[in-house]
Amino acid sequence: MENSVNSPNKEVQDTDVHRQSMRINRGIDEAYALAERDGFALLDVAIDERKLREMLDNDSCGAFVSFEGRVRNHNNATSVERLSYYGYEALAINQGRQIIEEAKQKFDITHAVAIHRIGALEIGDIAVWIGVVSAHRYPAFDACRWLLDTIKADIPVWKQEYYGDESSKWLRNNG
Amino acid sequence: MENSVNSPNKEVQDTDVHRQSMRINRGIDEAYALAERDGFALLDVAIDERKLREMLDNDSCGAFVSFEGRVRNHNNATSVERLSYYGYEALAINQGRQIIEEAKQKFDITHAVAIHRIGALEIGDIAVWIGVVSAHRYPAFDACRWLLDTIKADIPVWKQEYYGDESSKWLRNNG
Amino acid sequence: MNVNDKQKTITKDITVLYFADLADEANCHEEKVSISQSTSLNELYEHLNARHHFSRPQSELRVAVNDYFVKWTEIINDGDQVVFIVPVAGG
Amino acid sequence: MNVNDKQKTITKDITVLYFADLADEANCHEEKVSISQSTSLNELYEHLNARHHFSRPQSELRVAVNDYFVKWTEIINDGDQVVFIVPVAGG
Repeated sequence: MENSVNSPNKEVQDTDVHRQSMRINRGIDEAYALAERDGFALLDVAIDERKLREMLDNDSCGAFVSFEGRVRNHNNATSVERLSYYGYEALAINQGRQIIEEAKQKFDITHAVAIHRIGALEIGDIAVWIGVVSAHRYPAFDACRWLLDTIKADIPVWKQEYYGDESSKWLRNNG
Repeated sequence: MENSVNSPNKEVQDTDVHRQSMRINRGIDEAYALAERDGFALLDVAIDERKLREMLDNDSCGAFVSFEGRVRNHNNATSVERLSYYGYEALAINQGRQIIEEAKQKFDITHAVAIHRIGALEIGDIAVWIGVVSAHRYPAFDACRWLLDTIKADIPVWKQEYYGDESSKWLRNNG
Repeated sequence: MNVNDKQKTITKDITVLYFADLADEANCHEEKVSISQSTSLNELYEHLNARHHFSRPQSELRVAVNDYFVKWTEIINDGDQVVFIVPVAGG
Repeated sequence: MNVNDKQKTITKDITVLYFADLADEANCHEEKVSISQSTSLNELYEHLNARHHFSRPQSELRVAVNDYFVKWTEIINDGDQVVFIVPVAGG
């Protein structure tokens, strides 16, 4: 992927053509309301895990499994300073709704909620949050893992890593 | 398991012989310090999830998977009012420490913490909390699930369900 | 029949959005494109590829119309919003 | 050699803790037991079973000595704390 390494100058230009993909078109409250209704939303500010957990409170559920994808300080051997996520919000919302529905059909779960954050993230920030509740434990694990894999494969979000010298690189998912 | 159903009168007596198994012998802070040091502790008050998450903050980790076992309002078709967990704390601590060590050897994870609560729990309360962090996502899922299965199989904690008529029953794990 | 009506009968006006690598290569996020009635999604990509010299062949891409993934055989309608989707990398 | 010394040479004083079903059946959480030098863990369980009429055979139990799981073949020492563990049910 040599040709995907951008020079510092190129980055300024990139920021411009990607600016609209770093923000969501709805308000924060609207995004959470969407997550509550459809089980999926994009967000362009820090993810409030407590709000999402509240959506999953259910007295009939004995199992709650959650996944948080956090920005790592390295990718393979390279030190990472920060990361930007870019999203195609309208498609992501439509696709996310379908993925949550499919998870509920495939697995014996009660409910699932997932949020992907876009914009500039720092090391340790949560990029993606997935929570699943079910009566018994295995379906919650299976569904959470499947949701993560499917979100990584099908939700139109892309990321660029920035390094110490302000160079950057488009990333491919490598787990 | 007909013979494990206790009459209301029997329950009063039970409470007596089990009283020492419903409390931990150390203070709450001590229990959290133990969880931080060894990765495992018993607790006899509500589990503070935030304290446990803080133990797992690590900039090199891209994946955080957690499991919460919550008290359900039913078991199979029977409505449950509340649940009591009884623990053999000293053995649980020793066994828990070994299980966390084994998880770190078996899976490519950075750290794991688990807490089991004992005492009287209400519907919705968290009975067990497990959190795992790793650089990549699959080992965190695998380790969290393995830890749950192993805790359920090997940690000396027992539970009794109470029903509307104050009768109770010792439970076997059924997932 | 005025000139505008005549135009409508022979072309479709669509919007194309670009994300990630494609936005860098097209050097824009969005462009308006007029295509002939019979243009397929494959042909649209080849047309835009000739203009922007994308680094990816169509075989590596998916395509979305009006905010849903569609097959490459989907018919383009006037006013559609078309997006070519390079492999995603969220999570 | 006084009476106490003589006692020590022929018996071991241990503590047995009971949890769950076994505590119900023994109707106590803890008891002190004196056993002969040669008593094995199996024999200890059979001895206590004769007294308390436990509903579980030894084959369903595990055993812990001094807060660690041990094999049934482990030797009991004077002052040990022994616990028979019925199938656990946490989580």
